[in-house]
Amino acid sequence: MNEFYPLVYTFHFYLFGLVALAAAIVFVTRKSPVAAALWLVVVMTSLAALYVMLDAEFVAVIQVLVYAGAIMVVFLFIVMLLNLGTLSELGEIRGKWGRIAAALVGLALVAELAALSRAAYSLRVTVPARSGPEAIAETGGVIGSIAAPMFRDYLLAFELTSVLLLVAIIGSVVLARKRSEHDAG
Amino acid sequence: MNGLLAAVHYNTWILTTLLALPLAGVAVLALQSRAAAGADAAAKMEIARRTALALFVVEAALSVGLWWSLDYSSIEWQAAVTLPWIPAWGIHYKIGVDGIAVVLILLTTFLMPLTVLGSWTGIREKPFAFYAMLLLMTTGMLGVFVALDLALFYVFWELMLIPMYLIIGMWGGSRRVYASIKFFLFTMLGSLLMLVAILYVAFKTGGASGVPVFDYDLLASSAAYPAQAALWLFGAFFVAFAVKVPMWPLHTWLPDAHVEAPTGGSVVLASIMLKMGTFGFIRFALPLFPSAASDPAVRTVMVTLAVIGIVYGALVSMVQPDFKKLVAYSSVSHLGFVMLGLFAFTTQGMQGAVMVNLNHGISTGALFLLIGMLYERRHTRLFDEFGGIARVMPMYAVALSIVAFSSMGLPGTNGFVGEFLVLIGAFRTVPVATTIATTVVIIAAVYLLWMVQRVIYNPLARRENAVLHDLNWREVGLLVPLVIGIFWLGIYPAPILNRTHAAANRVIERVGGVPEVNPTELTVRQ
Amino acid sequence: MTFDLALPSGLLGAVAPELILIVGAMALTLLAAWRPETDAHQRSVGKAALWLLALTAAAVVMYAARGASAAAPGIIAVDGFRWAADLVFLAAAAATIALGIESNPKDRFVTAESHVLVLLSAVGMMILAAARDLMIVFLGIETMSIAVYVLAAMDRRSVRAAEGALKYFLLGAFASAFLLYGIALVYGATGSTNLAVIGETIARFGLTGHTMISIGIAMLLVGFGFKVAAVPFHMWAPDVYEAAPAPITAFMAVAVKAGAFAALLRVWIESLSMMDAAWLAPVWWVAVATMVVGNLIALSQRNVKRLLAYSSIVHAGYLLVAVAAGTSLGTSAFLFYIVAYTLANFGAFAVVAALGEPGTTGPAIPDFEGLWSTRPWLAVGFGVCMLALLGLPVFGGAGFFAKWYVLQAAVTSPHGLVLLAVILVLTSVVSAGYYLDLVRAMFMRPRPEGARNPAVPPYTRVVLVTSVALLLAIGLFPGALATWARKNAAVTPSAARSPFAQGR
Amino acid sequence: MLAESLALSAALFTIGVVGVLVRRNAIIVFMCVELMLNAVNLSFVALARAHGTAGQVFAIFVMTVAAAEAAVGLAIIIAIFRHVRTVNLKNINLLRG
Amino acid sequence: MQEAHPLAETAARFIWWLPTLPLIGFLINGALALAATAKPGPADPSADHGHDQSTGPSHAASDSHAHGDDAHPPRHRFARAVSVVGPGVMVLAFGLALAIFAVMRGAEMHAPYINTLFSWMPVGDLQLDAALQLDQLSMVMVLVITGIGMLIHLFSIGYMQDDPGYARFFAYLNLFVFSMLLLVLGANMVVTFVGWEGVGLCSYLLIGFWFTEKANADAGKKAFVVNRIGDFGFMVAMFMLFANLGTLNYVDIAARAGQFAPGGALVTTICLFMLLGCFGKSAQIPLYTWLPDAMAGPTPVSALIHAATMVTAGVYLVARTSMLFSIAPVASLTVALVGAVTALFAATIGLKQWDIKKVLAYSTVSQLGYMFVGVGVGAYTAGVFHLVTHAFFKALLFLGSGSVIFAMHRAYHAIHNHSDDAQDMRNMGGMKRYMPVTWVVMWVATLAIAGIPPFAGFFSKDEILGQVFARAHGSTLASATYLGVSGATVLYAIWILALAAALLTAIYMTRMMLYTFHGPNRTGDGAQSHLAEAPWIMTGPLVVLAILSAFGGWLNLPETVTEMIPLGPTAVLEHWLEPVVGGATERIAAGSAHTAASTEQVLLGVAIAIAVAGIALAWTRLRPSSLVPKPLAEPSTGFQKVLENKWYVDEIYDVSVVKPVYATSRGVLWKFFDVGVIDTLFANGSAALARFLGWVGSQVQSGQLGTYAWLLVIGAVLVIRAFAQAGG
Repeated sequence: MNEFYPLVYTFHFYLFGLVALAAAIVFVTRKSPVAAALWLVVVMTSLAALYVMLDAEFVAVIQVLVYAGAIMVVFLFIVMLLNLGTLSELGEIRGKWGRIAAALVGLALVAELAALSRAAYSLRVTVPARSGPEAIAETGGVIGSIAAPMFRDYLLAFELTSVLLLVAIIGSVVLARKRSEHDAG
Repeated sequence: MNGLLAAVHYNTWILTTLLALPLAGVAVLALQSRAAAGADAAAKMEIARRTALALFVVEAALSVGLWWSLDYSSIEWQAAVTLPWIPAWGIHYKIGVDGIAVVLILLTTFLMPLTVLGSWTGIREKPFAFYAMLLLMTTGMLGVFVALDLALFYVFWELMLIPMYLIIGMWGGSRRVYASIKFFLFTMLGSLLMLVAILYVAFKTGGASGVPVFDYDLLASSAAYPAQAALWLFGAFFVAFAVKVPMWPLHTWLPDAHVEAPTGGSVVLASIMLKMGTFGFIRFALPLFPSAASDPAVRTVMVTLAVIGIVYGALVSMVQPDFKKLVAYSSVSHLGFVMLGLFAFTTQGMQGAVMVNLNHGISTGALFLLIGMLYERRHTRLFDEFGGIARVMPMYAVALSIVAFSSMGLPGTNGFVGEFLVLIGAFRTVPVATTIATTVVIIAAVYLLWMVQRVIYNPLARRENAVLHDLNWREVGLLVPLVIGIFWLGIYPAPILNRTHAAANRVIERVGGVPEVNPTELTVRQ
Repeated sequence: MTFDLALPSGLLGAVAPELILIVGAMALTLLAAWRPETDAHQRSVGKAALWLLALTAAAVVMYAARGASAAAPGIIAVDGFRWAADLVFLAAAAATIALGIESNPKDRFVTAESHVLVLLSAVGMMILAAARDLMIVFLGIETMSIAVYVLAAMDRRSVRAAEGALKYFLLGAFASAFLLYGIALVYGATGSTNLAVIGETIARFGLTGHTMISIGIAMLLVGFGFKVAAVPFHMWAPDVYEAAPAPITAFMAVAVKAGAFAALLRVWIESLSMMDAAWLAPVWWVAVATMVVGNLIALSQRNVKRLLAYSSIVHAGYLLVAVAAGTSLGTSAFLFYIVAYTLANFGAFAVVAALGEPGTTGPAIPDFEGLWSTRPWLAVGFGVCMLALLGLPVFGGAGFFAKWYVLQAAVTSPHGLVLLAVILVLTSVVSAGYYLDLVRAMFMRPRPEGARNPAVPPYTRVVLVTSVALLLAIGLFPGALATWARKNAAVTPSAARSPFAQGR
Repeated sequence: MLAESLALSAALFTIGVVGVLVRRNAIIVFMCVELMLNAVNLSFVALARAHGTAGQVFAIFVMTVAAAEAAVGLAIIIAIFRHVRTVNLKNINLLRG
Repeated sequence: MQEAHPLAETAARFIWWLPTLPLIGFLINGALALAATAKPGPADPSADHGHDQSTGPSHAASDSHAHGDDAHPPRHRFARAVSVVGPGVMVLAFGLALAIFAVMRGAEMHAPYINTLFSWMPVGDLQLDAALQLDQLSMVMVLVITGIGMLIHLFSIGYMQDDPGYARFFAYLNLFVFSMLLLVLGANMVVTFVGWEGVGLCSYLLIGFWFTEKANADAGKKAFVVNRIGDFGFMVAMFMLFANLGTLNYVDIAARAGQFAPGGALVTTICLFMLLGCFGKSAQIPLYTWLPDAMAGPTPVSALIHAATMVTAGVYLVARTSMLFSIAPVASLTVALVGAVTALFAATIGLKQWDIKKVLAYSTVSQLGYMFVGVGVGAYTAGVFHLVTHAFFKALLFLGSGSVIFAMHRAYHAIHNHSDDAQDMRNMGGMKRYMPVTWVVMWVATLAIAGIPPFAGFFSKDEILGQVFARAHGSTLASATYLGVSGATVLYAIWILALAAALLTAIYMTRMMLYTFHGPNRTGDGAQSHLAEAPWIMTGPLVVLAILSAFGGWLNLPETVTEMIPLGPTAVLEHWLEPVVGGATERIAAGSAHTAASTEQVLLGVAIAIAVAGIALAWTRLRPSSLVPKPLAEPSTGFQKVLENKWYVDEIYDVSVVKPVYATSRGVLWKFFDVGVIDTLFANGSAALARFLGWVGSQVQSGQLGTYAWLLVIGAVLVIRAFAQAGG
């Protein structure tokens, strides 16, 4: 799969990749939940950019709209609601040794996962690369190319997500609801 | 007799009936306990013990026919029944007996009514449950003796565990909880390893067909595993049976279990349950893995452990301050004789082992009953508390003396026949070990006579002993059959020996032992 | 009955039982929200939920009886294993609801929605049992889990419940991420998430040594390990089980585990197990660690729910042995085992629910002391369940043959798992230490002064009696269940492509 | 760019894991999990170029799941906050042993 | 049997009645004994036993010192019946024995008559029958047992008349006779062994007859246990025989003994193991210590069991298995040597004993040593001959002493003296005035045992000494090498030891007679007046035994004597026993030159001289008048003290064997290994370890979500590592 990529493409790819990486590191080291949440939004947005570059425009849009938008807003909303900016809540990061240990475990994990990128070159799958504008056009445009698998191959999964959301709705309603007098005692 | 039995097709239903009757009895007791819910404790006890006694007497009466109805010279299974049980797994309800099994079955059915009588007044709490446990255990024990399917065997084998555990734990002495769990864990550890071995054997033998073979006959006739595997398998069976026997050094659950168990529990435990272990060797461990069993190293280990058990049990028994503990350790010694006899691989040794099994069942059962009688009167079992009670309990003294001498192996009593046969048989193949084991005739005399002396002889120093009642008619009645058994087996054991001969020889041939030696061919070894 | 899964109608037909349950659950949601939270309302919703489960079960049975099958392998399986597992989930859900109807007021939450959530969670499980696609597996697991996260937090008055739910949720999400990553990597390596395709691709291209597939499977294992509470991914289980109301704990211990195992079995056996003997080692070690650690820690537990939590960890270890066997015999062993395990656990939790007092995290061992003298049948029932979990024949009923079956699977495995079988039995000796502790408390100790002897309410009683009766019956005549398990072990191993001989 | 994407994905995933390990604020821990899901999504999308758009569909499903989890998870966090007035996991350890 | 045995259709076919008669007696008397004392308890034994409080303790107390101390206890309820049954069966048995004897005398029999009763242990090639064997040797034993047994039973009627255990006593005595007859009549070693152990049992029961005294119970136990040490040897010998010959029947052993290499290690080992049994039963060094203690039993028991019959079983067994011993010279020499050493050793102890029965006990040990010397050197007839004469005079001595003790008891009892010892010679003295009959018969027995002609002991003892001397001059024994020493040397040493023992025997017996019957009476003033001769039922048997002791020598008059004085037929017993032991004797004596008549006469003279010297020495040196009653006696010192304490052998055994075994069993095996290692360390230890590990595990379960996540991640890293490796 040694495709040729224009330099500008490569540059931007690396740029957004580095931004995402840096933002992620900043995200986990922020004491304030609000700051952390905002940095996470940066990560997500960068990823959205990468999605575009990976020919997944629709996913990128959803990423910005749903993820960086809706979900993270809810997070921020909760952080604000609970007023978690207090000092006691801020001193929650583990101590030096905890961080060092975590870094070590992280390194171990990365070392293991690093093999993945090498492995990518050796993928012996012969599925033709169905990317690029032509392919997209063939399969019905940006949306259409997604619609096919989603509503044909993965129809069941799609329907299942509705059940999942139903569960989530019932669950969050039940949990967030004010206590009734029956269980108030 | 034979004609009558044949006329009612006795052989076709007897074994199953023997297994089922106690279970039916459990149901009866459950119903009765419901019905008697409001009654006072004494009435409950009365109902429960009468029902149990009646059931066991019927059981015993039914089983007696086995004495005549079977062909003991045949090497075919007698009274055999085969029905599918779990066909999906190749498991059958296959039962049948040979001479050795019949002897142990009769021992069981003969002792159980006596056990009930021995518990007659001792069990006041929750009598229904107690007798139900005894009944359940009976099914388990008989099941082990008749099972010819390894899966079925295993089920029966474990079936005994819980009733005994509860009997010790619910009706036992002060350290009953510790003793019961110890009993359970020791036994379970052994049997679970055996379970793995059984499965392995079944599937290895089933082989390409894919259906596991649990059928005893097929396994015992085909079994050919790699030598290494056979050793491991034998080892797994060994642990299961050795714990039950118990062989040194896996014996330490026994003293605790005996001391804490109520009289009935001790009797069943010593007289019948320990026999499961030795029977397991005879029926399963040896014939299934003859190559491992006859491996010189294995045999050396077995014989060594047996002899250590014999001597060790006797020596430790000698210094026990507690009546029951003494008898418990003496069991270790006695069962060591059985193991020695088994691994002698001679006819005399094997049949002697069966005899010792039987004798130990009778003698030790009687001893525990006697201990129970004393305990009911004095609520202690420490020798220091007794002395001189032959003065006030002459009948007790007579019974205790007879039983003690039987346990010691005095000629004329059953104990001698078994011990003698084991030793004379074992001497042919393992002379040094046998000679060491023979020294136990001395130690046995020491501990048993000391026991007798401290209980019934010596000055009648304690006031509370001076007012003891002698045995009542119930107690006399339950001891008389045992005493008769002691002398019968001591003086005229030939009927038993003739009945176990073919079965014993089959095992010996399987392990390549010395079934018969023609004296004229013997050359004197210098 | 053959469904063409490529057609929407065929797909619809193939998931009809799930649909019944989903639609019913939606209706019940409305019903639940219809009226204020009263105990009577909760009861009626609960009863309706039971009927719904019965209906679903009827559908499942019908499908099973008609021998429903798929025209071609698709995104979901239409086979006996699915129906068999479904019945277990439905029974577990029914038992949970039955216990919950009576336990909710005592645990001071009377939310009718809890029943609905149980139903929806059951839907997730049914999907899991059917899934032949990793994406479906993921969605099924999430459906099941999210419902259970909520159920764990259901007792809103209890700080413990909230804490338990939080731990469960955070760790659950964390583990899900691993699972998902695993799916991504497997997808990356094979180009598909369909189990059959994965298996074929691995075989065709000899991917067994490929880093991406290896790490992907490892991640999958981590994710499943978490859901089934295998060591070292088990840490959430005791805390959550202790905190949740008894019926919910039972549901988690039984149904959630069963669901995760059903999926794991499919994934493992349909596409992975026979590929590379080296893949066995991690499973082997996880199974051993689970059996050993679970049993040891259980020894020091006093709270019975917590004890049963560790017990459930242990049983996950035993089931992992069946998984490790990697044969269809392992699958049928799983089916048999899960039935026995379900019965024993629900029997036990019925008693725990009956004995539990409001405001506590459930009864402790001393609360069982002398139970035999005041509630003999309760004690006997609980005792049977303990012995079943211990795996003793006759008295433990089906529990024995369950273990027997797993051992069979291990012993016959082409991987040669005899040592694992030996470890299994050795650790189960340790388990006698705590199971018998309860038996001993009930039967060998006097009832303490002032101990409560609560009456056992009718639904709880039904659950207990049914469980115990079935346990004992199966214990004596396991043939039918064995045949059933055998017949429905239709998860076909990818053994045709395997370098190993096909095991049974 | 597949290899780079996968590497980035792995790195982000690891950062998420490390975050879960070092943070004790329940919400931040949860956000770390979200980061991990995002990392996986990147893998899906990247792999989709090799294997077809199904990977993109998976990414969308994952987002749905993330949303559902967020709803329920935040509700649970609120629930615990009601009881102990904190979301610091260090202080939430009634259940142990 | 190819043709009918000459005894087949004669009275001998009733031989099984011989043991059966006493067995019936045992059953009847036993039943009576139990019936007299037993009182069944209430149906519920744990019921309150307070209601019996009044009778209980007093009943127990009254029996606490049973043998006739209390104010005329009523006679046994069934005394009359017991008095008929107990001795009655003995009379019948003796009659039957005589009848069979008469038949045998007329029959020409070369092979023993075997009477098979039933198949006992048919196990493969081991076909053991319950079978009796009648031959000349067993006939002799049967006559001794039933004859002397009968006399002693009769004596006991008087001696035990006041004892509350009267019926029990006769039951045991009958049982003993039964066992003893089984022992001598057994056709195979196992049946013999039944009797062998049976007599041990009865010995145990009778020694501990008054069991409420701990000392008595201890003595009984000791007897049994020491005997069991011997039994161990017997059993091993049986096993070896069976393993090598494939049979245990005496007839077959005799037939197959030729398979053994003469003098080989195997047959020697077998014989040595068998010897261990004989030494135990017959109280030889090192297993003799039980016999003196056994005097705790009633005196008739001492007479019957511990003098006349049971203790001679060892001698009998050696004679019975002479076909083996005769081809094992080393074993035979061991027999003789141990016998000789024992004879001397026991005699030294006998010198300083004060208890009249203890003197006799050591005397018995010493005389048994003589018998072993006899059978050891292959003079089986001589051994058996001494066995028979010893049975006469030692039974007489014991019964006589019993008569004295009976009188002493009655006297003490009459004045309610419970403290003084009725058996201590220092409390006696001058008894001849009160008990003339006893005095006379006792002197007869004393002269007999000392070896004064023409009393029985002289002939038998001289026979043995002569044979030892003869063997030293050429026999398989003399030519064998014993532990590096030539057999002849050993035989000479034996001869000298035996002579020394004979001297000491004369001394201590005379001492006993002097202190008991002569000199002043030391019983005490009050009691003195109550001393009286025993009733006729007791003195009658004494007189009969005295006659036998006096003329028993006629059974086997030596040629040397008959050549000089024609007293009667020569060597009757030797001819009688010839079919049984003749072959063995010849085998041992092979190559011996006939001792010259003159040498034999010199030897005779030496024996007589020694006996006379001993008596004279004691008579002149001992001063009965200087004795003081036991309570006033000063403790002895020096060597005397060593002798009085029996060379401290009991103490040495106690310290070197008994205590270490007990200490090891308790301290090492039980407390350390059983309780410590297996239970605490392994069983409970592993349980505790499991619990501890569980506790540690539960501590890791800290409740901190961080910890959980950590473990999860570490687990994940490990699993990934494992898979990656698998893949890599």
